[in-house]
Amino acid sequence: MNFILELVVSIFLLIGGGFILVGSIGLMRLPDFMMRLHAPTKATTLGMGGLLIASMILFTLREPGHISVHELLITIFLFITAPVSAHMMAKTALHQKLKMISRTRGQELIDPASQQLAPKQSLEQGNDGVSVKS
Amino acid sequence: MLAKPRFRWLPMPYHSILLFVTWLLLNNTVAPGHLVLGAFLAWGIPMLTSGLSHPQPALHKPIKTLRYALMVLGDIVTANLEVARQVLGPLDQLHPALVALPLDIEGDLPITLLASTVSLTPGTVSSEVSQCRKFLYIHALTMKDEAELIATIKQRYEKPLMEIFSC
Amino acid sequence: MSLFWIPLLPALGVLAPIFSDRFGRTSCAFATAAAPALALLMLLFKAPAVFRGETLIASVEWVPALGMQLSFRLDGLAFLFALLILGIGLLIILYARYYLSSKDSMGKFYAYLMLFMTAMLGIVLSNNLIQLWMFWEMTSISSFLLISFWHNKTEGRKGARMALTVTGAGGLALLAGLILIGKIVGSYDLEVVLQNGDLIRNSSLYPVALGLVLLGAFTKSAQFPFHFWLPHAMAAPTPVSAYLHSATMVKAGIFLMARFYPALAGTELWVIVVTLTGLATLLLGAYTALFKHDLKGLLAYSTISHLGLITLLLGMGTELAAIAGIFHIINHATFKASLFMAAGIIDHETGTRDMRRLNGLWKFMPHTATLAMVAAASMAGVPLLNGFLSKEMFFAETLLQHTLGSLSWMIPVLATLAAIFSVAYSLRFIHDVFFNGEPIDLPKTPHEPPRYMKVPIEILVGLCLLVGIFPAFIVGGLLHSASYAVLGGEVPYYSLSIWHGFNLALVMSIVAMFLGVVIYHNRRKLFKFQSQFPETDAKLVFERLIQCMVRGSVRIQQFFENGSLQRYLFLLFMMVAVFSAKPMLQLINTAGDRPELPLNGIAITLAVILIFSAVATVIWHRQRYISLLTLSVVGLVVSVAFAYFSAPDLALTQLSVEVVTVILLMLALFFLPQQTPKESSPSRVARDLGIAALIGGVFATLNYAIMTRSGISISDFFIDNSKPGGGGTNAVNVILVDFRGFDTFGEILVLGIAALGIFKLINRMKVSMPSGDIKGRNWTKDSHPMILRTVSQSLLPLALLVSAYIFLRGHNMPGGGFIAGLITAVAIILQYIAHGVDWIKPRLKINYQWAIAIGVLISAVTGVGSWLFDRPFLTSWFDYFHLPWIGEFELASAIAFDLGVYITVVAATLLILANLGKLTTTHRPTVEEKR
Amino acid sequence: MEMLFALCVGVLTTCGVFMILRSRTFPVVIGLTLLGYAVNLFLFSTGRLSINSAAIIGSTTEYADPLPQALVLTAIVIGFAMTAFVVILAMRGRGDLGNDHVDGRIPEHSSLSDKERK
Amino acid sequence: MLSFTVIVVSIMVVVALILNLWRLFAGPDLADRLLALDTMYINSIALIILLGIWLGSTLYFEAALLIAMLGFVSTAALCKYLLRGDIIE
Amino acid sequence: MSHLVVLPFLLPIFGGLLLLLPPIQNALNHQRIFAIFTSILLILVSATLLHTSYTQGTQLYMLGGWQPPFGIALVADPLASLLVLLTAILGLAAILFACSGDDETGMYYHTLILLLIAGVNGAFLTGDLFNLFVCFEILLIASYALLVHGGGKHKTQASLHYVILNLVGSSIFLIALGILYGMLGTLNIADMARKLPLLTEDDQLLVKVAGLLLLVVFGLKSAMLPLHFWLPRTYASASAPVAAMFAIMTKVGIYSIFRVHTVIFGENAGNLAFMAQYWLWPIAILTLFMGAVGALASSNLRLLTANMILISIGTLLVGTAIASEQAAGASFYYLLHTTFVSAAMFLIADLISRQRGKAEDRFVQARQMKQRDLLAGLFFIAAVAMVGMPPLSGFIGKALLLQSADSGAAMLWSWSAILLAGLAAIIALSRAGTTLFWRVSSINDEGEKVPTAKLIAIVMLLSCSPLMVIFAGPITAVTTTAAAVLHDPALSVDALLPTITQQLGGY
Ligand code: NA
Ligand code: NA
Repeated sequence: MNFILELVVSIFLLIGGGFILVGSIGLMRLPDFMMRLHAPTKATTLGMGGLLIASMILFTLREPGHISVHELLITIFLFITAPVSAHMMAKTALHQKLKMISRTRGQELIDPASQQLAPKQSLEQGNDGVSVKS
Repeated sequence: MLAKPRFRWLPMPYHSILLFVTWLLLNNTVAPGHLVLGAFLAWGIPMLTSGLSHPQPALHKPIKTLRYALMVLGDIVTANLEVARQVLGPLDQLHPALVALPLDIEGDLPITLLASTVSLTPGTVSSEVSQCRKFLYIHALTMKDEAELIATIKQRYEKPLMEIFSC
Repeated sequence: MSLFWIPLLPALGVLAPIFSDRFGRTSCAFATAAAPALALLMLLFKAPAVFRGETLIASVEWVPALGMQLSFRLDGLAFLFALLILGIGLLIILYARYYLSSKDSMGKFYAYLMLFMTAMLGIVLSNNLIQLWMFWEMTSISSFLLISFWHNKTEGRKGARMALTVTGAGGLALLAGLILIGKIVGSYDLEVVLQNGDLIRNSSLYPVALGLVLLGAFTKSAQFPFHFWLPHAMAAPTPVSAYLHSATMVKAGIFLMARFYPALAGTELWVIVVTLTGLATLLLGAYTALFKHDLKGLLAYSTISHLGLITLLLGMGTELAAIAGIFHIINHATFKASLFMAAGIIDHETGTRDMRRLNGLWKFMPHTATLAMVAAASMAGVPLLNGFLSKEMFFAETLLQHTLGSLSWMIPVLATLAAIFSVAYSLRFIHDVFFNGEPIDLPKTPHEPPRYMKVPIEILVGLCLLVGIFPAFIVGGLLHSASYAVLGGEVPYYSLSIWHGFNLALVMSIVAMFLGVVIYHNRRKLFKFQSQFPETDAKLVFERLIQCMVRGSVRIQQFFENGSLQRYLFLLFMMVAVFSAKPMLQLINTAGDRPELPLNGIAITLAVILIFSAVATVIWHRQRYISLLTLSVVGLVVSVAFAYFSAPDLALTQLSVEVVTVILLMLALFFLPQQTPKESSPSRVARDLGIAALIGGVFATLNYAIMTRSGISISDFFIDNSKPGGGGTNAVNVILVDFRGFDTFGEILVLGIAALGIFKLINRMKVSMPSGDIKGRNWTKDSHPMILRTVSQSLLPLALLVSAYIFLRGHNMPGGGFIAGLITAVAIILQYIAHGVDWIKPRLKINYQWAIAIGVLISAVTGVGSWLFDRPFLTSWFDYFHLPWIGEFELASAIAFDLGVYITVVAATLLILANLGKLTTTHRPTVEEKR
Repeated sequence: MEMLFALCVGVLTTCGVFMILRSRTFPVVIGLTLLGYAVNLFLFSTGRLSINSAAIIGSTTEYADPLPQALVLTAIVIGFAMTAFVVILAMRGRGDLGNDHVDGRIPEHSSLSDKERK
Repeated sequence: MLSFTVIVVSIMVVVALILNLWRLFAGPDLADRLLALDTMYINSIALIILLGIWLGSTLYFEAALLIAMLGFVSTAALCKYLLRGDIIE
Repeated sequence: MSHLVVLPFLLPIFGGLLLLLPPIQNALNHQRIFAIFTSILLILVSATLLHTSYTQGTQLYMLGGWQPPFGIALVADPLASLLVLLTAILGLAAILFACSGDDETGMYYHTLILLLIAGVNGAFLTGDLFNLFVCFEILLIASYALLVHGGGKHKTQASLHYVILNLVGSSIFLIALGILYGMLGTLNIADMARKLPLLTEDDQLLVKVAGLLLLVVFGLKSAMLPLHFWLPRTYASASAPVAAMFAIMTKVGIYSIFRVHTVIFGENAGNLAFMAQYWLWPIAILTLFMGAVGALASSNLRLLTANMILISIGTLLVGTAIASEQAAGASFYYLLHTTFVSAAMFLIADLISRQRGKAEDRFVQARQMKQRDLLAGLFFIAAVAMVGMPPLSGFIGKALLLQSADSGAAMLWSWSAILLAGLAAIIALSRAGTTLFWRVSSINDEGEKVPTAKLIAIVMLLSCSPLMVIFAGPITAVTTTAAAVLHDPALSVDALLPTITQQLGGY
């Protein structure tokens, strides 16, 4: 029982730690800001989820009769805020017209996006897309 | 469509429930004392803050909401495995793109939820909402086909959200 | 006790002229004269006792800590001086009644005069050294007022300031001297001091004490080289000169020497210093007087000369010389006062005091001329006048002394020389003014002054004659009792008669007369000889000296206080470095005996992050936004460190404060330049790094030394009593709200005041805003991004719930009112960030100012509540209750206290941030238009 | 561990003092904040370092000294109030004096002028 | 086993922190530094949770929760500054 | 149980806070009346406290009911009570003076003054070193806010220096506190005094660092050299009633030096006994010198007054340097005197400025003041008192202090420095007075007449000087007792730590 508990907790911990590390590696490795943004936003957030689940399991099962679910709150909180933070930073990057690597497609959208306008030339394409869908 | 305070003394019922649950989560307990205290706070805090909130479309399908949440959770896990592979793998195989996603969904909360979902799931980060609220600009870490991406998002996330908020 | 009334009456008399001024000049004069007249009468009633050799003393306790009694003493010397002060003072009052013009404020003049009279009486009647000094300095102050009475004249202002500076300086020296004497003797009581002359003279401090006392005396009595202020004090109205420079102010110095004669005189030091000073002054005054064209200037130098003469006499150290000195005090007072008054009449009637223009006045004012000539003759030492008698005694004493050893013969020779000049200038005073041809374009046509203006002169000249002819009868008793007091015992035999036979002294007199006339006759050659020397105006020299001092001061000050904060801070840090490094150099064991915690890689890495971030903050401090980010990392690591080292409360607090601070700094950054220019030179950077590293090194060493030492602490008490005594298991929180709740109360007060102060600062702030960011990009138009808005809104209730949670558990678990307050505040700030001030304002109608007051008041009232139970402020109360179904719960007054903390924190933070935000809202459109 | 802690305090102090000696208000404020961290850590450490001994009665057997923690808490709050004031004062200074030099005027020998001034 | 895992995971987190710090210093843009800081906030939550697991204590939960909340506000404000200059308007 | 001791702290806080709330907050007149009422009440309370502590001995008040050294104790000995009374009187004057207009030029004037008083009183009364820090911060933050009252470039600029310097000072204070707590394990001043001798010689060196750092902190507050630079500009740019109130601020520093360096590092401190003396002597002399230089260099009356404060600080530092009971008593008397007089002088300078047009209080020729005789009279009295000339209070203070120097070196240094600074003061003030009042270019009737409230405030402060002479006996009796209590370990240490069996833990 104790071993299994420890094992489960350890697995979750390792998953969490791994994703956290991946997030930071991405942050370091990826070539432009918009790409770097992906790594921490997703990987780190998930990694945190892993850690928190580990903590939850550990503290709940360690002592009988004691439950520890409050870690859930941090998880929920992170899942609510992380995309918003990412959105704000992406918005900033667009506004500041940060350089994206040259092979990035759709760079012509930077201008309308940073001014919060509709994508002029791609408007027709977009309509096409909708019509295709319907 | 906008939710009006249905009960004067319980201005934000969903919030209240959420707060009540949160209180119990925070305290790791369902002891009677905390039930009372939690109920009190879940009632009192919305009373104080209701003035500070924009009216938002009401949730119409709680069950669907839950199902949506679980689906997103699953996508997050798979998305992350994908991202991990991409981050650790050779970078020159990544083909980032900026995409304008045309929106059918309306309302601040639904759009926000969609944007958040997009940010948390496969290789995309929502970057900007156009002023007319008709387009969501998305940055993709790597994209094969723009139309496919747009279609996936609209199909997988926008549609259920529209159902949830019945708009 | 009636002794008190003698100085007290003139003191009360200060008020008389102020109130009687409006009833006319004569009434004012009479009202003013009443008090001194009464005092004089009372003094005269004491005469028999004094003449019997008694010393009358009256005293009351005043400042025991200073050994200072209010104590008056009347002996012969005091009697003599009091008589002169009051008697001549009354005459001056009468004289001034006619002298002052209707433009002058008579009330003010008389009030100052009375003040001065009080001070003088105080000096001569004091029986306590400190009290004596008190009155001494009062004469400086009141004479300042009198000399500068005509303050619209530059002369008057500068003369008065010079007199004040010189006599004031002397006064300070005197104070030191008197305290020194008091320390030697162990008492400031004059009686005791005078009885312990030998003790003082044998003390090792005697030379210092003597020097300081003499410094006081010499400056006051215008002795060389401090004589220069006196001629410039002549800018005063003539009654003032007549009073101050004949009988009072300048005689105070003489009085001092006479007063301390039994205690200080008789040593070789005394003899040499006093004698030589007197001699120099005597000669210098006499010589210079001859060349003064100003009538009062001549009298001023003559006064200096006569003061030198008296000083010389007191210095010679023989008893008879001292008696001669006292006799000359009387005589000089009478003839000099009358001469000044005569000069005043001449000035008054002719409009000038320049002897080159004043000629042949005999024809215009024969009566005044007669009086002046008699007085001048007395000054010259003409027989049958009082000046002759004391001068004869002076000559006789110069012949008897052996002050200068084998050079003692020089004194009678020089004395005769001085007498020659004294005859010459007296002659000039008579001849040049009243005869010597016709006056040269006088501003007014001279005539005799009003009748009563001459009465004071008549009285004084009468005295000159009477004393000159019947010395023993008129002043015998007075002189004897005064001498008795000065000599502090038996008075040797001396003869007060006109004729002592044909002796060497008489020869000296005759020689002086003769040569005086000769010199005056040949004055033009002498004037010509003198004119080749550049005349140094003491006033100019003095002014230049003062200017020099001021300019030097300005330079010194500007050198040190260049208005540079960096310099001030550097000095502050230098001081810290020196103070803390010096003892550390002596410390033997850096590390103590306490075992250290083992290191681990994670801690090292965190420390590395902290250090790198701190250093990066410094390196990138010119790019302010980046430094803000690195600073945040430092704060984050510090918080983690607090958590790591078992201080969860601190971690929570540090975190929340950190975020609010960063928000605040960002708000500020918007209005400040976003980059710092490079200003420091490399050497400055090196210097600053040096001092910074020194302090850092010392603090680190200190820190290490303390941490590794095992020590004692009162902390166990808090652990033991936290639960039973404070009702909470979180000892930190119990300390905050209970054991040391007073600190916390003060802390929220600080926060509240800071918020009020900041609001005050913001209230009138003019700000300039950048229209674009650091790279010149315009700001986005999307002021409140929709997604942020939507999410923040949902987070608010959640955050409030969390802060309620933190608040409620604080007493037992990490948390508490402060942290809860900051969480609430941050949550609301987020709303401000997301929605903007304009949106929040109508929706959140809280008067933060009131909320701050209420918050602090809640805490205070909770504290005061314990008074109801007869317990001290902030005594806490708690108890456990049981409710069915809910179970046991605790209620504590600390919760109410903490609620006050919570409210204050929320309100203060929001008052600051929300108002800072508002600052731009109104201006913003104009900035946008500019783009 | 103590040595490492002291090293951090020393570095923070050094950085803080150096920044306080700069000529513009913002770096000075940053310096004051850094010095504040150093001081708080210093004050905190006078209760000696210990791990897993938070002063929550009943949570462990050994308790860290709660008193310095309470003192640091007070010091943090006061420091925050003071920092807030000085920050706003710096803004006010820029508004009133036209530059952000701590002396309110840019010394003449400085080759760089306040470019941001409007 | 658990304690060993905790140490390993802690090292992973600390390495992540170092990488973040590198990005914070290297930039190149302000947004990169900001992203690095935001990630450091999250990573320090992880560190504190690990500390709690390591010590078997739940006393550090609030600190983690607070970092999550406050880190978000801080990031939002820092973004707002880059976007608008004025964070409260 | 009597709560008298805590009242001088609480009363102004309640008063100040109620001023922020309706109904008082609504009208300025209500605020004024309430503020005046509060400060009069404060004077009564303080006087009662002084009487109690003088007749019945030191009053100990254990806040929260916790015994010292565990809880915070307020210690109302005669010295603290005397200074509390001084503060109350000064506060009334500052409030009264401002009632005719100065309180309208910015917000919260009366509240801030009252809270400043609370901080000052707290600093005087507390027996706990950390609480002293907190009280310092209260009075400092209130002073920051007051300093900018009225607005204007100069105030902002002076505030920047003042605030930054003091923030650094606060940091140093905390470091010193940390060392003291780390080595002695207590925060109570009396307890520190008791535990210091128990340390080894080596450990005492660390405490010595703390003591010297505290000297820096207190020196910064009291403006001793070379930490005085903030003072002239700060005082000269503050609005008049604020500057007057600030006259007490430097005294808090001096008081703290006396409190800490007499009680903790006093006779019983072994190797550390009076260790600050070594530094205090040169500092005191240099402070006097710079004060004198500053006085001579001053170009306006406010600056001159500020420099006169510097001289008075130097004089008081001489008192601390002599470090004897007698010197302490003398210093306390002088402290009272100089506070009243310099405060009055700041107020007078303001009146003068308002009647001299553009020349304000600068030493240049200008038009004649509308009420020259009145102002000249007030100035004259203040000046005489300030330079320490009889018959006003300065001379007694100075004489007491000179008298207390007991060794030859002490006499030489203290006397020459104090007396020469006095001479410089005479020169400077006589120049100032003659220029301001007598060098008149034109006579016109412009300028406002002195409002009655301002006059009352000044007369109240000025009359303290002659009263201190007339009642010099009883007042010196109090100051002597205050010094005796401070210097008596039985009274200043043992009596404050009642019957505790100390169970001391260790690390
Ligand atoms: Na002539
Ligand atoms: Na704003």
